[in-house]
Amino acid sequence: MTSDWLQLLTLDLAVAGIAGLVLLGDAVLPGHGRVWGRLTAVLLAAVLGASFVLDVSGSTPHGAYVSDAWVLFFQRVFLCAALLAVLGALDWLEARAPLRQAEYYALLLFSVVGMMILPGARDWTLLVVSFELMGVPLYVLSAWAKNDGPADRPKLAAEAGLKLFVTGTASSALTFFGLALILGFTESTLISAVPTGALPPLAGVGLLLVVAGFGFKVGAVPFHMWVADTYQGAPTPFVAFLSVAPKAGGLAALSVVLLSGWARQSAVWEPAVLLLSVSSMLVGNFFALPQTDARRLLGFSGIAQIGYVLVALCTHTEFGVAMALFFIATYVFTNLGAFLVVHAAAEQSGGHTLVRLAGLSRRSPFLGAALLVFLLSLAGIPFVAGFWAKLFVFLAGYRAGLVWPVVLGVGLAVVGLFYYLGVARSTFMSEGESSAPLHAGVALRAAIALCLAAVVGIGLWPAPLLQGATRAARALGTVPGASATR
Amino acid sequence: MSTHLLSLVVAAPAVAAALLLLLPRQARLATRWVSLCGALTSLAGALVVAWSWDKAKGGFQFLEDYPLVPSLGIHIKLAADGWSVALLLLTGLIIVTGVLASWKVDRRDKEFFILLLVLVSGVFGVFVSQDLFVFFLLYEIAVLPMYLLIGIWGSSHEVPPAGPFRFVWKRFAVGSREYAAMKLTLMLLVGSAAILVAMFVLWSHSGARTFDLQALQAVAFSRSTQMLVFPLVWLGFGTLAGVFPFHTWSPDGHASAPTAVSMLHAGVLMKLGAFGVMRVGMVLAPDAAVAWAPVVGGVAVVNILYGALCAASQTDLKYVIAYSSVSHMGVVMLGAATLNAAGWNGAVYQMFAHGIMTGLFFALVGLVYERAHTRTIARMGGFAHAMPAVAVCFTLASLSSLGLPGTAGFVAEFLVFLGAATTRFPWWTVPGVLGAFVTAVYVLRAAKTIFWGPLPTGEFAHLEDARGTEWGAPLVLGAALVLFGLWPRLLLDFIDVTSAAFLQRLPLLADALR
Amino acid sequence: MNSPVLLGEVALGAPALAALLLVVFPWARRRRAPAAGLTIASSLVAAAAAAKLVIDRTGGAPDVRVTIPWLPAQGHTLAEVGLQLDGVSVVMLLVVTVVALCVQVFSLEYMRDETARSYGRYFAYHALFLFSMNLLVLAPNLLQLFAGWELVGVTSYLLIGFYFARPSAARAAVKAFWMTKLADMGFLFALLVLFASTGSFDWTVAASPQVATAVTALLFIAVVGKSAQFPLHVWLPDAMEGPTPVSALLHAATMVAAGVYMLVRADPLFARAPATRDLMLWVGAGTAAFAALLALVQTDIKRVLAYSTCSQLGLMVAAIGAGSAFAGFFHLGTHAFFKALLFLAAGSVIHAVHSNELGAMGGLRRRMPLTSAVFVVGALSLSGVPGFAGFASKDLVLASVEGKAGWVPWVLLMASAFLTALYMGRVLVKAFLGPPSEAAAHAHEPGFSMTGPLVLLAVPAVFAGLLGGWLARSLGADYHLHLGLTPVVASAAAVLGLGAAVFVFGGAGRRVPWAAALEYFDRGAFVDRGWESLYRQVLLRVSGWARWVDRYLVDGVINALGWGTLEVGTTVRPLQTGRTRDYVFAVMVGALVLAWLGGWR
Amino acid sequence: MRLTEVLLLATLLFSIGLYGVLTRRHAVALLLSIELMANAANVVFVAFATLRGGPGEALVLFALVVTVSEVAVGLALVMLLYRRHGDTVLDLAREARH
Repeated sequence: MTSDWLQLLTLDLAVAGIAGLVLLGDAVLPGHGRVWGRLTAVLLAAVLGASFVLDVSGSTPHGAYVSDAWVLFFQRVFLCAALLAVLGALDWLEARAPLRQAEYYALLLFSVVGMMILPGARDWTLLVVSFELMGVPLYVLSAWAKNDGPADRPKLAAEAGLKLFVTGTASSALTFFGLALILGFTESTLISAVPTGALPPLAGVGLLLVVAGFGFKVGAVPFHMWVADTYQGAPTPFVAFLSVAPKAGGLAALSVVLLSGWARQSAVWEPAVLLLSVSSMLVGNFFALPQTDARRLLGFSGIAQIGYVLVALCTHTEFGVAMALFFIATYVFTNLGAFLVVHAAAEQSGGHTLVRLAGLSRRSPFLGAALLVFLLSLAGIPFVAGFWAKLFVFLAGYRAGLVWPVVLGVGLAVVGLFYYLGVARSTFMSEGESSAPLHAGVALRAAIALCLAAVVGIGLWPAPLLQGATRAARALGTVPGASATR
Repeated sequence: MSTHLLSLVVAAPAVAAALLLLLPRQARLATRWVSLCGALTSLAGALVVAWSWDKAKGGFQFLEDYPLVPSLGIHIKLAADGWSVALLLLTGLIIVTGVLASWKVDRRDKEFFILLLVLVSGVFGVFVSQDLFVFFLLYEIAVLPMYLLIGIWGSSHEVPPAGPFRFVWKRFAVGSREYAAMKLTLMLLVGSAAILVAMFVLWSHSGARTFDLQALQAVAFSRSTQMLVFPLVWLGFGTLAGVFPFHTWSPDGHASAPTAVSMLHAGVLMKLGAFGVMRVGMVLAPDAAVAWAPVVGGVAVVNILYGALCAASQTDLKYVIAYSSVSHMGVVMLGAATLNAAGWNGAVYQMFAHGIMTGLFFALVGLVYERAHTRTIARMGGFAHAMPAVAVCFTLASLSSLGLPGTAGFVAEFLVFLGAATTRFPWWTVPGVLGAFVTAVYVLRAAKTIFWGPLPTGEFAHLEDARGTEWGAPLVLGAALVLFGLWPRLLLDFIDVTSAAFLQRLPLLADALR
Repeated sequence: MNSPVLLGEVALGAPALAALLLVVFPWARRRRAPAAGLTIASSLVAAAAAAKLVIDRTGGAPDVRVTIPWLPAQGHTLAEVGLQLDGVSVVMLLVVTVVALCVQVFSLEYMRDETARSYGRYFAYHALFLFSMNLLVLAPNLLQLFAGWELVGVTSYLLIGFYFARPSAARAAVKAFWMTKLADMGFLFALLVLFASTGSFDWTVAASPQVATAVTALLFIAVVGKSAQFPLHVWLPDAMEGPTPVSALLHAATMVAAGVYMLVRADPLFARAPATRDLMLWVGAGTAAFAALLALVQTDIKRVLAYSTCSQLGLMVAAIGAGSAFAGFFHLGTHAFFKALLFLAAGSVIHAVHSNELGAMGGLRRRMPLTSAVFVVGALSLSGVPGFAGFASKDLVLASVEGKAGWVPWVLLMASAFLTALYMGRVLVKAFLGPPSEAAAHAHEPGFSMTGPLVLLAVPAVFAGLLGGWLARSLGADYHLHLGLTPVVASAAAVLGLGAAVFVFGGAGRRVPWAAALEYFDRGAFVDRGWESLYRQVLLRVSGWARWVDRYLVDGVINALGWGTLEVGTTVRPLQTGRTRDYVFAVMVGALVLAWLGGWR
Repeated sequence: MRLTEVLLLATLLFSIGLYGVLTRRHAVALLLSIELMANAANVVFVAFATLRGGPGEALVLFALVVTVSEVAVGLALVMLLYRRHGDTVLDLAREARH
């Protein structure tokens, strides 16, 4: 089934169009910075809406790009993340960098375009290029706060950008190197063109180097070192986006590569991914424990979360993938929301440390409650989305026979609770320096409220999202691996 | 009969909590009344359940079934068995009186009531959930609000560093409310983690991939599966039931918690743990339950005696009561370990009796603390002059605590001991009964020191008796203690039907332990 | 619903209702008339029902036993509660209700100085007590008997602690409860053993000798506590901290006799356990003599009577140990009347002179002739002077131990009979004869509500002995008057004792020659000291250890786990160096590991 | 046989680049080293394509474009580093750590 590629790429092109419009519009009509943000938000919402209406399914003639439930699932997740990130950044950008607003949105959107192509890419070329398209704008945005904030912030901004950039380019070099090795043993550049039979060692090396490159993007240990530092230096509304969307993108890339075709070679990659998973869980949780800066804490916690979701990927079963999708979708809302709350609080308390968050629930019950919900979701507490997410990935892992990683994960989830509750302790139990009421802008509050609604909604009624995730996983299709029912 | 009766019971407090969210912060009286109405609705529902539950029919009644995650076989399936009836009543009584006892919470009262009601919805849910998964889900809901409830509204006290582990004082403010809240939450969630793993094992070995408790009950799990599941469930739920040595969250937690929270936590939540061990562990893994019974029972008697001994030398009144809970929950676990009808009836009855009794205790301690501003027993004295009603109710609770005939505590303890005496391990009763004696020593000494003695002067000269809503807990719970002590069949008839049903399926149990 | 059951229910229900009403309606409890009225009316009703039951019984009414299931298990009945109306229980019921009624009426005036609140509370306790005692008396099985047993223990605790503002009263109340509760563990174990081996709580159950021995030995432990036998007797003298009418009712006539009553009830079980009976014989006889000896040196009139109660209970226990339950029960009945009489009379005296001390009394016979007269009647009865009720029953007791265990118990009991007469003579001499003391000079006879019960009780204190034959018939026991060694020696002991008392204590400040030694023993209270150190040195110390272990070891391990986890976090933290090159290094190490996994493994 | 040698060459290039990344103090040198690493991959692409007829040839172009864009951003970041710290020594940027 082939179709017109323009139709397949409708949504991607629409987002690219918005980016172009914003960039061009700002050039033509400078000085109307805030308009572009609102326009972006509205148009993104429209695209998101369109994703539910338009039929964009199909594939290109040679199968380099497909569009199906799998792709749509991710595209909606990315669109949601982008929309929320834009809403969350509106007031901040307006206040801090009124002249560079359009730039910000455009860069963000370019990255989103990369992400949106990623899950549908079935050709190595398309995959790596869209992967890089997703990545490069992030380097720039990380250093966005170059002129902004208190004295140490500009320094931190440069540092955030550089750390992300240096580790990122080193990783992409690895990806290319690995890809080069893979393509030496395949017939075509299609990802599904997998050498049959025993994999030549060099191809195996290549595959895992590619995994390493993607692992960087999701922040898996040991490719995670940039995470906390970049989160600390980059502007928080952007970190909200950075901490979720590229991770989802990386996960999409990993899934596409490892499962559509290479599932047959799971014996090669499964131990490696499992290793990444376990080390991420361990490192993420233990490094998060002593953190005193909310952004670093959430950074390490995100690493741990990636560790959990990789367990589900290791199962390379349709069930496991569905659970991973469910996980990453809830994670997007949860972590984005958490960072936006931290941002809202920090904007007025002058810092992101836990001490500065003290008394938040008194100063703004809404923000306090929202943060609590997000933390509980991250910790995996019932009736918020994260509970189901964690449960499902563990269930998938357990069902696939990955008993010890699951037990470890369950145990480490308790360690996680220690620091999540630590944040709750400062926001709810400690008295802060100031008790003045805290006001966040309408857009920011709306973004937080949307996240909150999603997290609570999924928590109360997980079935629809689960259904969607299952459909998406089925669409991706996995080669029924030998170890699916181990 | 309405088929939505159980959902009403479970949801009423949560709905009240949602309504509270909409109320303005200043509407203090409305906050309380909405909370009370939510609690009363549940209690009324529980009474209707008890009234119309057909003892002759037995089994699971008032069945409701809503799919939650159908693809994984997760349903919200609610039904009441005989045990549920007793425990629903308990929860209803405790939450109503708990709300009344919290009438004077003045700091962030709206949040307080919201959390309290959410918590209690979870408790109600656990007792009627017939789906293991939802059981666990609601169990977590019942456990977690405790963190904030203790952390925000709790109280702190000093614990001097000592012992081989004194280095931990560098990191933890041992004794502070934050510490207590964190320890409680973490220990209980470690337990939850064990339960979760056990659940996975059951789910994946059930063949049907279902969480339905009745369906799981019908599955004959292999012995090795059972031997894996049971200890996980025992320790997981047992942590909440205060099983030694995982009980240490309980004294600090209960001592730090505000009154209503202590009432609920010691009164109802610890029962969730024991209920879980019996309902999930013993019913689903009977062979393992038999194999592990010596350990479960042995640890239970350690609980009874050790808890009582620890209580006997506490100087802080709340700690006395808190350790007494550790001791009394040992009675529940001992009853569970007997695996016979007398023991199981006793265990469930003890859940009820101890819930009422300790609820009453904590309500009174809160009342005294509010007036005297101290919980140090030695500093008090002669309070009966000024607060006779409190003294009477405290004495009543003490008597139930030491197992006096005519109070609910006796029926429960006696049944448990009877059950234990007819097992292969009759010696279990020795530490059990000794524990009851030590209880008599410390509760009566506390009652004597606090309430008896010359008319107090100085700072305690102007104490006063219970007033207004404060009467709620003493009257209701005190009356319940006596009523259910004199005529235990009010509840035992329900409990026995279910115990018998569970035991009848497992004739091997009686033989094995006899 | 047949009539005896209804009467039994009335006897049980009337005080229960009174207690319930007084609890539920504070209004009634806080006023004198309603509180006292309700309680006394309920006692009256109960006493009337009891009297009707006894009369019916004399008319040949059969034993009645009704039970209802109380504890279910797997659809069956585990335990029952109900009523047992047979000879022993109805007679005991009558004794209890009549004495209770007398004591309550007496209290109307005796307690008048209390505040209205305390007054009401006092009567509410009394109603509760009567209910509990009747529950015990009418119990159809050991379980219900145990329930009543514990409940009377609680009312005893409440009533001893009635003057709770007095630290000594508070201490005495708690001590009494602890000591009896310690012994009651025996009862509980007995129930458990009995049930575990026979599946029943009935005293008629056919238990094997081993089981019967175990059960009865355990039951006897409880009796030792409740009936204040050596070495658990120490709580009884202290219990005199309670109001005197309470001492009369609970700690002389009825509650402490519950132990003996239980022995009578459970006699079928004891019959299968000769070893336990031997033990009872020795303990009873020993206590009888030992307590009588200590009674000699007491200066507090109530403590004299308290030790006397110990001693008399020892007599009963010894009789039952000797195999004559009837003798024990008979003495229980007569003792209830004359000891209640003695206590109430002592109360009348205390009321008049505002002191318990014998030294403050003296020469009261002129100021309080009626009280003196009834006290003398009681004393003579207690001493076992022929013609009084005490003689008849004591004689039976002494006869029952005749020849048992090489006559030693007999000698001990006879000695105690002599000592009884001696210490009662001492009280008579010190309190009622001789010149009036300062306090006694202003004493005067109390009002009718106090003297009435005294007179009422004096009647059975004299004549109850005549009922022996009737009682034996109605209980189906063997009873015949006999003339032999025992009655002669006993009469002689009584008369000699009284005479010796006049001789020994006739002058002011006279004491028995070995008084110093006894006083030392009493003050040193070796037994008491032993229990106290068991409490302080063992229980509290172990408890202190447990507390420390829990806080610093058990909890310490858990804290240390948390600490360790945090420590891991802190320790690894510097690995995040902040240097970009280290980050790249990590990436490359990771890539190498993966490459190794991928190809070169 | 020539394939092995070319692959060794590529690995050598990559390693040299890596060595540079890990040892060079200055950010500009670091960028150069990264270029080396990326080009090692290109050598492999070409080697496989020409010696074994693999499909990777076209990818070289894409890789080049991507690397160039990356380096462009990287240079901007180095500028930023220089502006904020007055030097291009990468280790100056280690405020965020632990």
